Amino acid sequence: MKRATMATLAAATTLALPAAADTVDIGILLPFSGVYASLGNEIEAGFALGLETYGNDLDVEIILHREDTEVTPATGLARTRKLILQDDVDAIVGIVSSGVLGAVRDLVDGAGVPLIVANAGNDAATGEDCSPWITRVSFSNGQVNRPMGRWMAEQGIETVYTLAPDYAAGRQMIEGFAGAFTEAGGTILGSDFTPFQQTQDFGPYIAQAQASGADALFVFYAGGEAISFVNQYASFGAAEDLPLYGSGFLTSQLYVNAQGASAEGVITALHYVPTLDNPENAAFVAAFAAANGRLPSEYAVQGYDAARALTEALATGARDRETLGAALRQVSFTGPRGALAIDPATNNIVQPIYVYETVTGPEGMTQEVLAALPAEADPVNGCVMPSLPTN
Amino acid sequence: MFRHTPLRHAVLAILALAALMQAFTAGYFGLEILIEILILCMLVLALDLVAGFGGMVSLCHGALMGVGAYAFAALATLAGLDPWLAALAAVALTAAVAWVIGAICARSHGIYFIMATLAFGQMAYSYVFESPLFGGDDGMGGIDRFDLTAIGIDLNDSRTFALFCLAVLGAVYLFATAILRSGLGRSLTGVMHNEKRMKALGLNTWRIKADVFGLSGIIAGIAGVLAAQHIMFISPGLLNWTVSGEALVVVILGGLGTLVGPLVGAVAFVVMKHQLGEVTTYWHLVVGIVLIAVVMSRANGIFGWAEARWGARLDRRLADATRSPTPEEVTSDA
Amino acid sequence: MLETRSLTKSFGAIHVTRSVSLRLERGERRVILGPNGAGKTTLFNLLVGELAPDSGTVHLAGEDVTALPVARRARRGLSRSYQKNTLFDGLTVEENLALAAAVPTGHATRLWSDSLSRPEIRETVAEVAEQVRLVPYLHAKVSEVSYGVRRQLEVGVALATRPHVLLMDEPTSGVGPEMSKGFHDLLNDLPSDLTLLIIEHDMDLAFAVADTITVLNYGEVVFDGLPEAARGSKLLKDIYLGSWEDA
Amino acid sequence: MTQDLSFWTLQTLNALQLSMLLFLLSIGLTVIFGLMHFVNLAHGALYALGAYIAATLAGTAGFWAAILLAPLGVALVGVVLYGGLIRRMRKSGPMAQVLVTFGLIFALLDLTRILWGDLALAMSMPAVLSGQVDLLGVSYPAYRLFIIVLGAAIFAALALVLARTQIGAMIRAGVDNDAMAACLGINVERLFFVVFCVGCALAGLAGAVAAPLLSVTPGMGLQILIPTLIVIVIGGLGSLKGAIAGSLIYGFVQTFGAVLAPQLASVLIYALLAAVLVIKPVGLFPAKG
Repeated sequence: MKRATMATLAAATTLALPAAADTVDIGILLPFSGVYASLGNEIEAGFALGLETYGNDLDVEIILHREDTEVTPATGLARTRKLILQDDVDAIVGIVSSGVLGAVRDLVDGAGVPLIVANAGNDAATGEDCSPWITRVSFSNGQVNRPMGRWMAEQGIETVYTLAPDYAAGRQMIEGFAGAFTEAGGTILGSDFTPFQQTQDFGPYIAQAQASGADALFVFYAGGEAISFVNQYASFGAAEDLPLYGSGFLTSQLYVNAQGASAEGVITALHYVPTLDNPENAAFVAAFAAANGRLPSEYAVQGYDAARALTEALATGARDRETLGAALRQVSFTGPRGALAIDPATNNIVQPIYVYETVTGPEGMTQEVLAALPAEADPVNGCVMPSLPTN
Repeated sequence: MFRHTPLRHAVLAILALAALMQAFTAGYFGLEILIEILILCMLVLALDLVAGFGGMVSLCHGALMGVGAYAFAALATLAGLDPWLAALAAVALTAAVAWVIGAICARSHGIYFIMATLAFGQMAYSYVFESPLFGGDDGMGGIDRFDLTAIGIDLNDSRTFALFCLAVLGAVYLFATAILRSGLGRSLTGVMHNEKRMKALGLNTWRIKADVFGLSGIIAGIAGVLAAQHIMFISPGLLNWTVSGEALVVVILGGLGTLVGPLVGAVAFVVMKHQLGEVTTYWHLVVGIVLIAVVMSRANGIFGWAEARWGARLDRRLADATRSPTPEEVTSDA
Repeated sequence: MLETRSLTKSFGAIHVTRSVSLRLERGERRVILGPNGAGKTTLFNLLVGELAPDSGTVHLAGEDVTALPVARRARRGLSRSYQKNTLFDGLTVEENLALAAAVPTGHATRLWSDSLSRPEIRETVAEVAEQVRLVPYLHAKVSEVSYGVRRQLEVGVALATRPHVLLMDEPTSGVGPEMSKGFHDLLNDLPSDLTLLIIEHDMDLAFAVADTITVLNYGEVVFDGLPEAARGSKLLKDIYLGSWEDA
Repeated sequence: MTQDLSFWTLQTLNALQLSMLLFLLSIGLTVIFGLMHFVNLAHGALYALGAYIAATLAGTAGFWAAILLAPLGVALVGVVLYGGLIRRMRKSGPMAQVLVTFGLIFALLDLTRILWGDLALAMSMPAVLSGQVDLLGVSYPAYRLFIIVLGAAIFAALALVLARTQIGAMIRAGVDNDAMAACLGINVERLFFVVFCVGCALAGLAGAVAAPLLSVTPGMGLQILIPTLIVIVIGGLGSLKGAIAGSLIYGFVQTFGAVLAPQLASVLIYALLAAVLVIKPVGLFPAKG
């Protein structure tokens, strides 16, 4: 058992920099096994590229401690404790699932360790459960879907049927969309929540949605479920009567190649697609493709921007938990996603949302951006943000 | 029938010593691993009790542990009950649930029994996963450990909590041996060997099975309460059938129906998992191959193999000796 | 003590037991004879409740027990041994007897007492071991003792519950003549108030121990009476020996 | 909600489609069990393997070649497994067999991850099956109809083989009483081998036809295992009748449960399983009483 601990220490990789004056210990908390392994790998690839791009000019040595959260909140919490208590990290980056985020929230808040959330979109984390130590550079579940509700209503869509997996994120995504859509005058004709990770056949639900007579179908699915859903939807030939809209994770760059022609014409909204036309994105896509042999997804850009946020904070001279925590809340920069800033009221990112259609391009499926919806801060959602103890 | 041989005593002594040494010397993460092992030990003792001595191969013991954990968390944090009272109620509830499952499944045998227990376990899993009251798939946090500060013990310290778990495991082990040495436990072994004859002798065999399943539920419930207190957070994954499947692997890896073997298996499994996990994310592959190798070797797990190889010789030697066995002697012999 | 009224059982179109009515008095020792397939073991299964009859009733000590499950009948003092050894194979001879002896005492279901070390159970085990000549083998595992010893244990386990009625299904099946003789002595040593119903193929043994004889053929009682009457009966010779020679 | 006749027709077809997919998987598992008393928990992993092989081949060799070759590839894996593991485990207890196949699940799961990565794959369906067919007043995906027809055809073929051919009679004899079958001069070992390989091939076929419908992920084998086990336990082990009955029950309960009682959808099937086992502890149509 002693050897286990030593192996852990040996696994901590060092980004060696010549004549580094200071060191900071950064914990990487991502799923590297289990159903979210591909997301963990994608975020890590983006993070590594971000450090490489922005971390070299810093006069600081960054020591990474990599921990696998698997998919279980309990494991995630145990690994976080290890990072804080044993490895004594100065900040933590990562977290894919909202469950893990919910589990570690009290710990990082109590211990005063800055946490850069690189995926988990749980609304409460930057709402009623917000913490000055938790900064989210990815998205919130409501944030990516609210603008889509208004946009769809503006397109003249009056009635919508919704589908999503039956778990917290699924319900929040639909809530965010449905709230904005009904506010803009639309009507939700029906909502189904499918048993999460147990549903492989969406046929019954698609038939149910078709029978409702709605103008459009709005869904949230991710991972394997996204591929299954889009393929099955296409095979029912419902596109004419019941066009498919969704949260952009549905047709993420990660899955469009597997979905192939089935994804043609699906319109979704997200905070990032690799076809965004700006110089930062062009540089990022080129560098990522060169390093990994594939186009980056929204997960990759979240990792990339997490590294960017970290290096921006380090550049201000922050070196420990207190100073990093304070600095992270104030970062703002223009990246592949456009101009980004952290909302001081919630510590959530403020970013534009892009509506895009998946179309057939010269080399497989690609994304055509239909609209860039302006950035807006999330409602405070009961967040009472205390100031950091050192301030 | 269950009995303690010198080899079993020796292995128990070595395990207890190793756990104590680890508890006093390990760093933070070493202690975490130790606590994980100790709680897994309780779960596999519960499983070995029914599977190894009653032939009831259960795929719902993970779920039973989860019931204990959730009941404790809900009673202590949602209902605001005193933690000790909540723990007592949670263990009682787990035992009751286990008794009912045991009573219903007792008529099924073999793969049908396995599937019936799986069905009940997955029902509990699905229920918790979709229940907003218990936090759904996000789980529940804010669980406190027992407050023993009145007698100068702070369980929020990892080392103290590890020692506390070790003490509880010791008590659980004694409880398990007490069950096996009782009339009930003896009859259970009879039922496993020949249920038809036990019936013909006048025994209500389903009742025996249900009672022991319920008692096993007490142990699973205790493991659940401690698991909830250890992480201070619980999520539905705890109830998933894969937890039960892993516990079964541990029991087999260690040695079914030996009580000591599953403890050895728990140590081997957790250490292997963490060691391999550092090197590769494909550690399941290695575990799978080890499992196949162990079963193909026809030995009854690691401990069963050791017992077959050294047990008789060692028992003879130690029986000859007038002194009581010391751990050094055993290691040198092995 | 044990009585059946018009007990009938069929498997599909085959009638295995046809309207069998028997009546055993307390302490009576009755041997059931009949060729293979005459329905003897099926009758036992009906008596102890391992099978449910299509019609007819079983009475134990004057009470109708037809609806009771196996275990409930056993607890009322009905015990049986099997033609094919039905023992606890991984355990020792002593443990086999103790498991059985514990049942009527109630210790078999108790959590806070060890059935193996209770003095009254140890006493029963010692007595039964004496009765069925198992004393030298007490600490051996079932798998380690000879077939003949296992046959003795088969009866011993049935006896250890201290039954009022004991059904023995071919206790000497598969053992040599020497051991058959031993069984004779063993049966003679059993308490005289124990009601015995024995399926037996060994004619000499059967006539030596029987107070009364019942002959079954094709599931029907074809003879019911004293051994003397049976011995000379042509009927018995015809069906029993006839089929014996056929086989 | 407008639930007219066409809606019910559509959902019935959906239920049938799910049933047939499960039937392809469960028939192999149940006959292997009936004949060899062997619970092959790795059956789901073989299904995943079939899907991966098909998805890989479809890109280069086309859909039909993939559908044909994937079962053969999985059968080949079955041959290796039979020679290396299963044959040696024949005499071991059921517990040991369950665990060896449990170990296989672990190993095969990670092997697919190593070979094909964590990212989900997909397989496109052939043009002829990618449209919809008008049937009984509803427009239904042709590919789903293809699965229903394929499942029904395989059911009919197996029923015919079991009822009419010599090997079918041998299998029935073996399921009934393998010792007796051996006495009758049937080469039981060879029979086991053939049945095991056919069972593996059917699992591979199920994976291959499922690939265009679902996404191909490392976890798909584990995901389908529990439904398959539920099917054969509800139906009763060892019989064709049990496999088809169990599949239909599962398919209809799952499909209509999802539509009519969505809150109960995930608990319903487990409750049904528990209920069946309480009433009939050996399933509805076990091969032996």
